[in-house]
Amino acid sequence: MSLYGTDLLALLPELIVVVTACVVIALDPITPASRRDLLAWLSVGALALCLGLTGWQISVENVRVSAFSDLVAIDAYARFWKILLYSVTGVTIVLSLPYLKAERIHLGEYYGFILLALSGMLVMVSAVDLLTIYLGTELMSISLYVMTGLNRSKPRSLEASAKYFVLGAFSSGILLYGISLLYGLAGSTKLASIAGAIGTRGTDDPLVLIATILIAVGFSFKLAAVPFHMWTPDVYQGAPTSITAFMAVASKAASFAAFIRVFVEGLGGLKADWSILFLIISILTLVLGNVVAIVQTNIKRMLAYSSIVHAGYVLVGFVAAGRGDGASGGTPGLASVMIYLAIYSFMTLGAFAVIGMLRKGGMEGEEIEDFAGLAKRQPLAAFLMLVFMASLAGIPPTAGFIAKFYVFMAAVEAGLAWLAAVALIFAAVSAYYYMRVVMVMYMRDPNPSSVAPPGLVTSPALSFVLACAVAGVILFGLFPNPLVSFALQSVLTFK
Amino acid sequence: MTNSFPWLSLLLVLPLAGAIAMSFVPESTARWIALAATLADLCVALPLWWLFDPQTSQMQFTEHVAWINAPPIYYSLGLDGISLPLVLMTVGIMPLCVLASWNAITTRVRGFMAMVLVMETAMIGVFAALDFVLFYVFWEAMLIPMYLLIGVWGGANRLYAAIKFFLYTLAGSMLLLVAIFVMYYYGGHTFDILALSQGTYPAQLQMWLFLAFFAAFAVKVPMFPFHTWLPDAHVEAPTAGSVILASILLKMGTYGFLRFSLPMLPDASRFFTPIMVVLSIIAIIYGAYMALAQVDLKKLIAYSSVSHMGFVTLGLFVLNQQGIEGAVLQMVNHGITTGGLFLCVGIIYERTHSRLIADNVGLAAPMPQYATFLVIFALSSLGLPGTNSFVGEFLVLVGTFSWSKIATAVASLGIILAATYLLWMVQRVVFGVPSPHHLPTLRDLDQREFVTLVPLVLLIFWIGFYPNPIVSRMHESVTNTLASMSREKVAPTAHPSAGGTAPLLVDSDEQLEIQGGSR
Amino acid sequence: MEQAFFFYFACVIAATSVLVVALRNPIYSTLALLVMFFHVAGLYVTLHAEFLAAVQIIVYAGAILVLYLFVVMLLNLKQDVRYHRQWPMAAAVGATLVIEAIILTAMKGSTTPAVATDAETAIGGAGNTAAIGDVLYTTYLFPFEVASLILLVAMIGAIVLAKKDVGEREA
Amino acid sequence: MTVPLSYYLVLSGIMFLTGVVGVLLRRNIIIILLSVELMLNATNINFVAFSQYFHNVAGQVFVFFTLTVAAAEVAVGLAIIIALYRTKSTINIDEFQLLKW
Amino acid sequence: MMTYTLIPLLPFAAFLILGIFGHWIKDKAHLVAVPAVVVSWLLALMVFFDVAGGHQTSFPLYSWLTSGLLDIHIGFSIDRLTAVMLLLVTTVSSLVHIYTIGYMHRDPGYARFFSYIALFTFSMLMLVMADNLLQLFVFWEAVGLCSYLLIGHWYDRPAACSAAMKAFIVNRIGDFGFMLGLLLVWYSFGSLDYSEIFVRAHESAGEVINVLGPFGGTWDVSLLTLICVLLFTGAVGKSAQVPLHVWLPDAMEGPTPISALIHAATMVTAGVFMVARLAPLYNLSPTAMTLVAITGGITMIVGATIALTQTDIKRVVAYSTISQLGYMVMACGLGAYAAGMYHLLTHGAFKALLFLGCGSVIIALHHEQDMRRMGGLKHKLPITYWTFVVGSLALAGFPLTSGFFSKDHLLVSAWSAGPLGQCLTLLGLVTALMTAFYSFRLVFVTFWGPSHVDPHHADHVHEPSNTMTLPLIVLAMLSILTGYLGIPEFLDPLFETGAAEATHEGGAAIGIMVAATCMGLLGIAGAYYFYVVNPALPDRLASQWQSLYRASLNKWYVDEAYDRTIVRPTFFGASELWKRVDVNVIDGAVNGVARAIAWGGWLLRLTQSGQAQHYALGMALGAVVLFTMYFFL
Repeated sequence: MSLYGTDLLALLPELIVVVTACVVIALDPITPASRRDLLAWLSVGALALCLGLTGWQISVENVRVSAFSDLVAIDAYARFWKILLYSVTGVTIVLSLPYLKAERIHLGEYYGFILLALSGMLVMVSAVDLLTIYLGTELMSISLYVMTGLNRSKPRSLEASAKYFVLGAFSSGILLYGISLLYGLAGSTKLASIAGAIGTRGTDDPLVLIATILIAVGFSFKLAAVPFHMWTPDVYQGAPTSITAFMAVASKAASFAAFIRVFVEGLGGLKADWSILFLIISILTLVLGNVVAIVQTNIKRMLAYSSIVHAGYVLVGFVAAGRGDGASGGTPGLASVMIYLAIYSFMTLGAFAVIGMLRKGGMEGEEIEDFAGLAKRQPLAAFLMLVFMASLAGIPPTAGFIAKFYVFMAAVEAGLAWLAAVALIFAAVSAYYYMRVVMVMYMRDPNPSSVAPPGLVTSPALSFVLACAVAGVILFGLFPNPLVSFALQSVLTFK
Repeated sequence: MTNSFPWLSLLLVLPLAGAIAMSFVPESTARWIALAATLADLCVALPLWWLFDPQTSQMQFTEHVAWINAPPIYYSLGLDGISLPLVLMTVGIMPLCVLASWNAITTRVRGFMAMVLVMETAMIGVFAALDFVLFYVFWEAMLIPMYLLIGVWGGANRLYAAIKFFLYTLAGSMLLLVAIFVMYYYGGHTFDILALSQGTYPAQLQMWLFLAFFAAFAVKVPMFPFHTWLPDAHVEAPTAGSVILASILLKMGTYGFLRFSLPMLPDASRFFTPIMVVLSIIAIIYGAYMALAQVDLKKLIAYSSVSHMGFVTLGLFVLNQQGIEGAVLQMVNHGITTGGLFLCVGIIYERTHSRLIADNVGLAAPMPQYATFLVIFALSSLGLPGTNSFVGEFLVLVGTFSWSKIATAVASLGIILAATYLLWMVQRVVFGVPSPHHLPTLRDLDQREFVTLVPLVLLIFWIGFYPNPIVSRMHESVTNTLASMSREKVAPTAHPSAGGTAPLLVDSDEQLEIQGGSR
Repeated sequence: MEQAFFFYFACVIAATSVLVVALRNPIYSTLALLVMFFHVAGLYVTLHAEFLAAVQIIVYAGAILVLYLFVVMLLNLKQDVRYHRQWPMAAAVGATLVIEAIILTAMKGSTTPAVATDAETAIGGAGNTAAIGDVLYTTYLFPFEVASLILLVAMIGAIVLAKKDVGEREA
Repeated sequence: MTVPLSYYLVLSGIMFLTGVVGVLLRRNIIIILLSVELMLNATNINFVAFSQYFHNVAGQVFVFFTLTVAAAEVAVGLAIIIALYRTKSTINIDEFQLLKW
Repeated sequence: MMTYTLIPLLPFAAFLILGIFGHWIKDKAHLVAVPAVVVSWLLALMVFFDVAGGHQTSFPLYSWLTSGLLDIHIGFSIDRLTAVMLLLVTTVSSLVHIYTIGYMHRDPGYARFFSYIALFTFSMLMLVMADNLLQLFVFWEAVGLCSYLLIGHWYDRPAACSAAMKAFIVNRIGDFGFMLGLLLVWYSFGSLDYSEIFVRAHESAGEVINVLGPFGGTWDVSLLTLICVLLFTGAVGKSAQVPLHVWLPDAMEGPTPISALIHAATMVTAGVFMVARLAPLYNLSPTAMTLVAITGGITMIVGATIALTQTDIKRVVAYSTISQLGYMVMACGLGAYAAGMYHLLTHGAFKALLFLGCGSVIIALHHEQDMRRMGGLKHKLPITYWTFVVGSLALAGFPLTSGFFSKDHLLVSAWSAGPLGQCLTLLGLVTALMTAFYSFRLVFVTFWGPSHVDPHHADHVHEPSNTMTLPLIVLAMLSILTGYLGIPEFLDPLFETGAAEATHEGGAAIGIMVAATCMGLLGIAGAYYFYVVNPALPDRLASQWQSLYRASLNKWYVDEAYDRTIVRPTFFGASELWKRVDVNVIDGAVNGVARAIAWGGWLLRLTQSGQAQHYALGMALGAVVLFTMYFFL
């Protein structure tokens, strides 16, 4: 075994990402500003390559490959998330390009950071050791802190960065403390060992409980679950829109991936405990997220609350996985979580893309009121937004409905029909604020006093990607079979 | 019976294709495209009337294609004697909606027509779906188009009305979704409506499911305490929107009760019958009484819809053949009659730009044809014998009578009230002297408007004088529904976690006896 | 003897931590932290983690803390006028946590960690530098690389954030 | 070993809580970061103590990585602080309230 | 069969043609309508002789509605009762059609008017030919609709519109009972066909229903009584019996021809017809019969007392109609169906005559209807005058007129129906006195004495065109002739089970005949004294008996009472309930939920203070809560 040759081969896509990141960073100083697009395309190309590689891995032999002394495991579960992450990162880069130019923060490092954050996420989704999970999380977070503050000329961007950083450090401290206790419990940070230790020691140990709660708190912060969500609106609002999209989508997906891995693979023995814990958190999340989202006037902030709410729905699926004692043993719940996040990613990305495209007198149009009359000015953009909003609200035949469908189906199977009912009632509440955007776009006339709005900030590639996103949102709504079977197949990892 | 030709898919696809075509055509041809699409749909649907075999209770024109593998969901369509009239009514009303919007809609015509066409697809889908999830998808797919129809092309207070409509109906149907899932797990892991109708569910569970169904369907109908979205939505919607809303959308609630609540949850249905009947009667009387107080034409008709739909729910929940057939017929009737009334209001609104009764007086002199139509629709609405509504109401009352005489008596009072508010409306709008201020704008119907109204009038009298063809197509299906309601009571161990037995169940009360077989 | 050391280090660590939080002058806080770092290093030594003790002093005290001091000086920060207004709440939360931790421990019995050791990382006797070095480049090669990426991000990030002319580069 | 493991846990618990309270209490971002360092050090003590207890080097390795991460965080954090200070001439975090509600 | 079908179908065809093409036909409308109705009349005549020859038939046309056990056809049943009704309807209708040509000349709604009366004729024919209750009900309502449309013919007159609506709604109230009765019939007998009902009714004669059952009480009522009473409610509405008589006088706002056709001769008699049609049913329920008889009796006297003082020429006749309908209903209630029908037919003739005569006067005076502004017209309108006198004599029961025979027959039959019948007969005699009085009051005030006609028109007053006088003459002849046709004898076989068919037991019969004749003559003499000999007397008496006079003039304040107790509270309650309950409570609750959620949003959003440390505190608090939760698990 010459220096982990097989391990490296298993991690080839990740390596490509990292290498591309380094190349981009290295090339940045010697690339003239006018040619900086090339860096973006280079990154997109690398991502496409990774996507292809991972897809190939899946098609050839979708089995678990443990690498680097069992610190990471490339399995079907990880590959699902990787596919998702590669795609959303690619989309993010495409939608960033015109946006960054318009905001005059088109830096080559930007792509480097995105790729490095992505590599952190990739580590997270395939890590089976708390150490690697922690490091992946930190890699992702630190990149995001920086990217949040990238638009330094705007005080909001920096303020968001500072808040994100302070609270992020705080939460990772909490997470780490929990990890240290788990280590003290099992003598190892490997999830498998922890599961074993919990199996032998029972669940009554105070250390176990404290550790579980601390880890839950640390992850809940990343997932933006109430009451650990409060950074989300501020950061989402302050960060450059493309980064907000990236955070709302990729970081959430990766965090959920790691989160599920930790709680199912590592703390699976504590199902009964943590399912109640997350049950409460999910209800809180749904209630607070929806209710507060109603009164938002800034669309990014509104989408931040929306992302909180969607985390709540995903948690419902997760709780269902924890509660599912039937023959299926929680797999429907986990599969539903994966389906949900995949769909959520594309609809949210789409919504942010439209926001990023919208300018108001050269500035970003962020207030919901800025959308007034969009249907008249930019019918296509308005229609796209309509589709994304409908999907976020979970109205068939969009994919958002399919997402909710599986989550609540899993909840009902797990005997949580009442939870599904509560959650769905709040889904009706959520329709209010999504539909308000539609209302403003379609039913209000543009404010006559405002500056004549310039055209949309877009590019052919972005148009293409958006078209794909809309098509995806509708097609997955109509024909969810591929996604569903992919998720079901991936979740078999936990059987 | 399977039919090789995919009639129903064609019905669904045609309007949708029209809607998609809207994005490629100029604004000016949008109307023609929409008209062509709806008329083509009508042409496709009409043969079904004759192809339909009234001798069987089986679903006809069925299509069954796998849609989602896990859980098994099928693209499953079919019609029986209950859904056939509703589908035909839908495709019949839609061209009229397009025609009614011909001049009324001047902005974003393409969008408008596209929304109308999408609505058509969704509504046909609701009536034709044989898979619960498919049904739900169609059911919900209507929300956004309707929301836009009200919100974009509606009246002054349209934003409020649109969002109210949207949220109200959405909140109700969310609970339905949960119920669908529960049905899935208890009903043998299937979403097939026919299979679920044969399933057995623990009594306690049935109660909960019934309530969840009720939340969705009662809002849509709308039944008594959930009706307040209707006046707002009706008043603010454009004419075509009001017509679609009143004629077709409201029927989906009652259709839901009939297709799902009754056959799937027979015990709960029987248990809740008294409550449902009382609510229906309240709706009949209350809606009519409220209509009496209205000064806005559309609001008046909206409240009258509440009242008329009360008859439909009343007929459904007396659980006998006459009641249910009357209810189905009354659904169709209400679609025709109230659709006509809304079209009339739309026509006058185009002229005077007011829906207030006080602004539209004395139309008989300047607009005799219009007045004639309005009076005919009003008479139909008040259930004059010889018009369609009488037949429906009569059947419902016949059905109700064997359930409770007092209920029938009280419900009949609604007919008196209906005469009062409608004739009072006619007296104010049609009779009297028009205000000279409006006189120049009050020209009589043009050909397009005439063509819009005539089919409805013909239907009114056809059903009024010869209802048997339409009613006889329902017999088998209704009998079948009732038969499935009387199937074996449930084994309490249908599901591991279903501990509840049936203490809440009423014993087979004399009044609840199912008619049709043994009297 | 070990216990005496422990109590000494523990007391100083606890006291200096409180001082870090309590002192209003940032420089004093930083210096208190410095003292704490040294004592933590001492504690490590008693735990036979000499390598870490060294790293603690070199990295934490030598690099990180100096960086802090540098920034404090650079920004010429004055004494904090007051604590955050939410201090009563914060205190209450802290107190609750303490009480809960105590009750939890007392109620559910003391902790006896399982002795389950991974073969790869087991070390005989004391944690010595060689052993750590060995596992770092074999077993923990992957995290090591990830850590390097973290440092890379931090480096570039710090530059991007702190350099002055970011906006102008485009022009 | 004569010092019971639980002593270390208590010590680290105290440190950790002090750090938490510090985060909640102090307005100066730098001090908040120092408090976070307290929390991290508490963690490290845990790790090292457990590592010693298990005779297992994994804990020490973890501490090593924690230190690395802490250094990286500090670098980024201080950069943010400097950038903040440039725009607002203060680093009291409660004075940054552009983003709220 | 074709013949039978054609009788109603011809007017219907006329209606369709006029309804659809009326816009183009306009002034030629009578060319369509009149032939249709006249042919219809001829056919009816054929049928009459056919039936008189002993032919009876009953056949279904088509199956209207089936549902479960419910099976209803549209079908015809032709027997003697039907035959005479057919004859009455087509005859009067034909004459009125002809009369209308002149009366509605130059009216903008000429074609519309014809189409409506054609529709009415059709509906009325279908009603009388019905072989089942539902068909009866359908056309029962249809004639009501025609009445509504025709009363409101002059839709620009608010009074006409209100009257139309009132007529319809009051009728609806009656029909409410009819409908329930009909449902009860179906529920109890399983069929709505007359023949079936009669058979089943005998079988279920003893059944009782606990009316108060649903409310926990006990009040057993015979099933048949309940059915009969409910069905009779419909008749009360349609035949303008107390207390639902209020619509008929107001209906006089419509054009006079339809007052003659609908509100005197045909439609209002539908109630009487219905009771007669269902005689086998009513015969089984003495209680219901008593109720019917008493209702008729009360109506009879109430109508007459009001008619005494009215000043509107048509209203006098209208109240007289109510009163005469009371006679018929009373007769039916006493089991004297043939007598009732007899009076129905004669009344149809002379009352149509009176109305048409009124119409002539009104047309001549340019739509003046107030008697006090008439007078002295007998020379200017000789034909009208003489025909009117004939009609009035018949109404007053003057010997040898048709009214004399029918009223006498009716009273004699009533007398023989037991104690109740005898009481009512006495009442009938009093009414006969008043009838004679007011009918000749009308004659004298209108045609005799000095002229009070508006001087503008006084010179132009002249006899109307031939199309109007011809029907008057024909009807005048009929008013006399119908008395000699032997109608009771013709109808008797139909009601062979009639409890108290007149047996003309010697003395009583002659006594009543004498008494009735005396009453009639006394009334005429009184009217002559009051309005010709001593014209100041009525005013003096009026001021002397002011309260009585006022009450009569104001129709016993029934309208006012309804207005105060029912109409106004209903409308007021509706708007109050709408504002208070629907808008405030129900919608308020809906909006309240929405507002509460939004308010909660505003409140909760305050936690998002923008201060990072508040957020950190939130996290810490969350952790505390989670820890605490674990204590309790």
